[in-house]
Amino acid sequence: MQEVMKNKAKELLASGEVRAVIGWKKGEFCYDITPAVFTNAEEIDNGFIYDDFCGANLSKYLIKEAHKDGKVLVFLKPCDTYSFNQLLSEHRINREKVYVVGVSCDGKVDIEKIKRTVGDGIIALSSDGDKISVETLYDKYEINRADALAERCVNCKSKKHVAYDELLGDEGEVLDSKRFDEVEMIENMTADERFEFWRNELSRCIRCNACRNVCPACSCEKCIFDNDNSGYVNKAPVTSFEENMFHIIRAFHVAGRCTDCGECSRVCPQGIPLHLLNRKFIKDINTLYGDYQAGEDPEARGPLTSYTEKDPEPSVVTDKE
Amino acid sequence: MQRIGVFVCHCGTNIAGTVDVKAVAEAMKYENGVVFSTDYQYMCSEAGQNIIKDAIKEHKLTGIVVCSCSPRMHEATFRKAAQSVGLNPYMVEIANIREQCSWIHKDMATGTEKAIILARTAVAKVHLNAPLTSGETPVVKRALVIGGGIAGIQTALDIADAGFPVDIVEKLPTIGGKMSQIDKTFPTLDCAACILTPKMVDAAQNENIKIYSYSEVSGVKGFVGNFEVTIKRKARFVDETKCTGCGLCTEKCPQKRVPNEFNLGMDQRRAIYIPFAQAVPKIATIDADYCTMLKTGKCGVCSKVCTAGAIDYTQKDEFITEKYGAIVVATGFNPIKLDKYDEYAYSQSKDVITSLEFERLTNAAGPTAGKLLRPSDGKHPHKIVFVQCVGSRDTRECGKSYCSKICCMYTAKHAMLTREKYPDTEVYVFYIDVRTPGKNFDEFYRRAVEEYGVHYIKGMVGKVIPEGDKLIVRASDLISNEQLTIDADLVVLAAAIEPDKTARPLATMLTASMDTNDFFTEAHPKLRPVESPTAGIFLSGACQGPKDIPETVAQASAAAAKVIGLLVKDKMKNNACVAHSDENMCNGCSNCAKVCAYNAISYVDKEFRMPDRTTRVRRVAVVNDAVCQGCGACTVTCPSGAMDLKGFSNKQIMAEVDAICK
Amino acid sequence: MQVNEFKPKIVAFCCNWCSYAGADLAGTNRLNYPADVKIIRVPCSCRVNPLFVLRAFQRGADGVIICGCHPGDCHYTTGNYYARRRMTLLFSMLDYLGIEKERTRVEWVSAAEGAKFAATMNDFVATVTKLGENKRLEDLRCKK
Amino acid sequence: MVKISFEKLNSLFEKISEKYDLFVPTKKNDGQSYFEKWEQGKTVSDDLNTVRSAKDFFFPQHEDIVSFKLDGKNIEITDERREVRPFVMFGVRACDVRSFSILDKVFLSEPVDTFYKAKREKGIVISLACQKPSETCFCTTFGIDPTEPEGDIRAWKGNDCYYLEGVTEKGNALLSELSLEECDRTEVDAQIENTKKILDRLPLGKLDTDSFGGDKLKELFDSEKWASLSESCLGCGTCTFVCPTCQCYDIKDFETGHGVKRYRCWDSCMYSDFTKMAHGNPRLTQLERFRQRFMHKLVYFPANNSGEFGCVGCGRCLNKCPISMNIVKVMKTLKGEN
Repeated sequence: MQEVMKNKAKELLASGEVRAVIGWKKGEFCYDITPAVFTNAEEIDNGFIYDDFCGANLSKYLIKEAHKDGKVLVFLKPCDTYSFNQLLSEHRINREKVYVVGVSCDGKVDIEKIKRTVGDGIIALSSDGDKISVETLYDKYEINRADALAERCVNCKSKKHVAYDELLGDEGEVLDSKRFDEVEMIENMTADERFEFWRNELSRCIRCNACRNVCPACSCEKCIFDNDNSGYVNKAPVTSFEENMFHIIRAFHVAGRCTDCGECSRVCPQGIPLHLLNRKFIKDINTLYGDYQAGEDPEARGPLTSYTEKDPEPSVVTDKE
Repeated sequence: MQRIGVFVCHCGTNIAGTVDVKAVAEAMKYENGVVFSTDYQYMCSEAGQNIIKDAIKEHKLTGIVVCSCSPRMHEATFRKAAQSVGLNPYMVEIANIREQCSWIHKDMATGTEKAIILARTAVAKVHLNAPLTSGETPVVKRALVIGGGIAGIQTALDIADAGFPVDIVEKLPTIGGKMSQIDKTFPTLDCAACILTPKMVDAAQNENIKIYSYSEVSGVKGFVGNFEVTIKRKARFVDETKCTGCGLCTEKCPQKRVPNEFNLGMDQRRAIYIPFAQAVPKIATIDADYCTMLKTGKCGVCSKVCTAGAIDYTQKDEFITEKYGAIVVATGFNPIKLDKYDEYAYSQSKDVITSLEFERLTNAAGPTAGKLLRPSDGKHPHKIVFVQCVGSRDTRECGKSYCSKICCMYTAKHAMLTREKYPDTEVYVFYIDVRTPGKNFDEFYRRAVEEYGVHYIKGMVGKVIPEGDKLIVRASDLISNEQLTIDADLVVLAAAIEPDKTARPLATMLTASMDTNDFFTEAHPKLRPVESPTAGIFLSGACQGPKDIPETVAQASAAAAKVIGLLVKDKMKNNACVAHSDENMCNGCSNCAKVCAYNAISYVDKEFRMPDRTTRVRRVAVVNDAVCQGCGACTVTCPSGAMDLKGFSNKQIMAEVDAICK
Repeated sequence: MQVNEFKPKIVAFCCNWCSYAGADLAGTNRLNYPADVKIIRVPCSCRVNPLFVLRAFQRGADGVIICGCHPGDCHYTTGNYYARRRMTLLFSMLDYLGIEKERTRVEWVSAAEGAKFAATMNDFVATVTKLGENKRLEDLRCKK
Repeated sequence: MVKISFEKLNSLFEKISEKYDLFVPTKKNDGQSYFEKWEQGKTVSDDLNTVRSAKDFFFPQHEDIVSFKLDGKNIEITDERREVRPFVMFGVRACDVRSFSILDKVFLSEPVDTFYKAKREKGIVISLACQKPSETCFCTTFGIDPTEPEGDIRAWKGNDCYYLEGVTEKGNALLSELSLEECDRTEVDAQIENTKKILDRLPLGKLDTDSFGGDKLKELFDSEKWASLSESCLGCGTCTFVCPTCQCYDIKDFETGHGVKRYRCWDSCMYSDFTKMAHGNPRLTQLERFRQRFMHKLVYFPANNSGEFGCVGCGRCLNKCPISMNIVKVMKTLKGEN
């Protein structure tokens, strides 16, 4: 796959069809992959990679790149294409400036999960079908690939690309995922338990803004949390409440627009399951206003910019037992 | 930093009875920014207003808070007072310490404590107030009426009478609409043509009215007071300026087998035609689908017989653009298609007809010259069954869930007229209910039953089966609870009415909202029934909902009154508390436009200087002050906070929240 | 009689056309409801940003109620439909985070429903009083 | 050298807690370790390091400085400085211990940061030698010996006991209070030798720092490579917030509704409002802000501190950067290795 992608990238660069290629670049180790913009064949030969650790969603980089002259090639995994469509629907990307190459994905691996099993000191890693062999400074391990998959990939919602100019690899299907199970579990707790659960999670927040900055839906020209005039600017986690405020507002701002790409939880240095906030909104929207998947159709009208006269009243929440 | 004055009103004892007004005025002296605070018996009185005016001048106040009755009562009064001494009226805030404080609390301590909080909340807000000015836009003093039925004609006549030029765009070759096809009108039974055609002539002769017949609206730009409309004048292959309407061509045209839509296809006309004798404008039109000359280039009879030389086979569609201050939609209705109603055998038997077809059969200018004859064999029917609610109040997919409103009455009319003209004919009417809410309506219906012996049967017809030259009608009588079978000669279906098919694309062009049935929505169902939520768009007639003629005419005149009210203004004063988008923060995501009920938001591509000194073109929202009504829906949908509402800004509301929770 | 009876802080957002007028009517008819309720006038319920609700709780409000025209009667035709969706989702999220859902409410009050306005406020204040102080969403820095 | 058996560790901690607040690295339910106040039942995590660095003890992310209150037309000003109870941090790794001396150079040189100083004086650091360094460790690049860490007291974890050795006066004083069993260094020496072998195998253990330092300002600042290095930077603050040596802060006012609380909080050079002043922001692009972070650690800091780099090689940024961009990649790229 990686070779096919490299050839495609080089071919389009050589023909002048695209000016640059947004892809993934290999790092110091076997897992620390960085999104990168490649502009020539040499860069691609030396650094381009597509493997188990290319989890980063590249769609958001298009906001910046598609403003430059010329066309840019971007490789998008199925879930990334939803973000891409959502950005299109919000006019954040100029479609004509982008050449989307869809690449198939069989789930990405979470290095944290591997480290939790094998400990520190990973120096080599290879994936072979269902197994991953890991060599550390101290020992050798073999683990099931399934056990190392990122949470969002375990609960993958779709292996189908909803946007592309060209597809490499096989097209998949929209999956029947169990992504709302955990939300339901929290819903079934008592209010006190829920409060405790979230306080425990959110109090770890260090307000690094990684969740916001990686989020394709959080693409505001000026975020209200950075805007001294907004009344909501706050630079540090001050009291635990301030944090709740940040995360509730952020979740609300992306409600109906979040495609559930899971980047927020992936990048959180403190391991806060932020996707559970977004998924709550998605679940509620599906239940109250009918199934809606952001990014599925760039022409669709989002659930918070539409209504029906027969929408349920807020009392479905406030008066429920 | 604002210099704020606070004025606490006693309102006699209305406020002072349960609020210690002196204590409120004293407490306000210590609020940040307050440089003057006082109380007075009646702030709204001339003396009270003078206290305010003097204080503004003396203390150079930049904002004032009046603690008094509801702003719904005297906000305007105090704004005017402030303005008279040069303070922007939007620098005035009211703390409602009467309706929302003194009148609901009995205890002085409670009332005073709350009044202080309400006052400081208003002070907190006024700190963030900014002077606002209402923008003004000039109004183009010309109106457009889309649709030339009775609604459009009436609206146009009323507007023209007030002295404003008005254009009517009618998609058919003549104005007149549905009413021109109707024989008599209920409940007075006067002849429709006798009351409609003079109005058509009036419209044609009125120097303020210009009729674009055989034309359609193809594009709308602009906003209230300043619409720019493109009108497509379809080629009729006859020079309107030359044709005298003599009708010779329509007699000589060799193509005789064209279904006559005016008579609902029950007879034929020529390829060149004038829809009916009283058509306005009385100008011939060539039907390009049937004209041999246009299709094959061989014929040219009409051109030869036309002494005026009006025939022009080379005519092309023409587009003209005109500016208007207001647009009235009067696109009317149509009966629904009945091809999905197999149970009534409409498609199988020629003798199952719609009520509108029945109108033509009884009209002297109709295909039977007014004699009621069966379409199949031209025989006189002796047993007629009328079926009500065909497609109306029908929640199935092929039907309409609403009541079409007019069918009960016209069916009563048909039944009555039939019995009067042909007393030997038995008439049955099947109904769910008979709805007669209108002046003299119920009396009319009762006459049909009592004086004319029409058989009204509560119940629905289950099936109509053509058998020989009879139509076997199977129905149930819900009152006697028995099954009926009637061997009718003619079955008349009261088909539901629906908005004209052109309404939906037109609504899109006008950005006027519609309901799920494609009826135009009014700005307020009770209080603004003839206006669309989109400013400058008005609704006339059945395009807004099913209506009979008197109602249509009433609404048409009401719409005209609204249009006149708009056109008499040289300039329109816009709402000052409008939304405003900060282009530096705007993402151009379009969410604000999606929730705007008034289509006040558009987008422009604008070049911005980026931090790295390059430039970038970004799409940003622009609010049209003339159209924005200031509801604030957009401000909440905007994630970046770029969209804010003047007079009710995010910061102002937050300051109020903070002051209350302090 | 208890000396330090808990007095909740209640913020009520009322739309200018229906609910604010309804509140005025309650006043005109001298219908009593607790002074704990303070009204903020907004043009339409759709002007109420969920952020304002959070702001109120941050600053120590114990309950927040949003009042608007009845669905279908919005002065701006569709505003309250959007407000309804926004607030439903916000309240559901607060509930999910373990915040007492009884502290939030949306109520449709027309200009003619002075009695309903007063009754609603009486009921809401009683509910919030029973819950006691809002501790889960307040910002300690804002405490006096 | 003294030792304390694992069984007796609890009672030792109890004893320390009588006079001091004791902080130990503890595993939380997210599977990561954090310094937490010790209380009965809390155990010392075996993780190599905590997610957040130990700088939090002296330089917390958020700290109230002063508050203003309006009373009528008067303003009341209150110093919000809190009395600090003496505290002990157990299990600080060599890298983090070194970070304290780097922070000292910033906060204890004139003008002295009294908030920092108060805490620094009250804190006793018990460091813990590393035995199983990670592939992301490169402290040895900066001359740090993780087998024999600095600190007031240094500790090694043996098979059945901790070995402790006083380093500073403060440390020796505490040790003498605790009256622990004397012992020899046999196990410790063996452990050090073993760990050193592992250190030799670390992939990043010997990064070349010759191309960096105060004298390399011009060529590094103007390097064309910053553009591609910073290209995918998200501009979040993760690297700076997990970094033990990042010391930039911002001073902010919070309006409480009835007054103002002035506090300081960590800032990040990655943020668009970093060092924003009345005229605007001197570093307008992410490239400039990104460059600032690495120039600071590799050029400006050594320029002002006799060649000492502003990085201790703890590897936190390598683990936590959302896009896996980090100081190692920057150093290698600037040198032309990547």
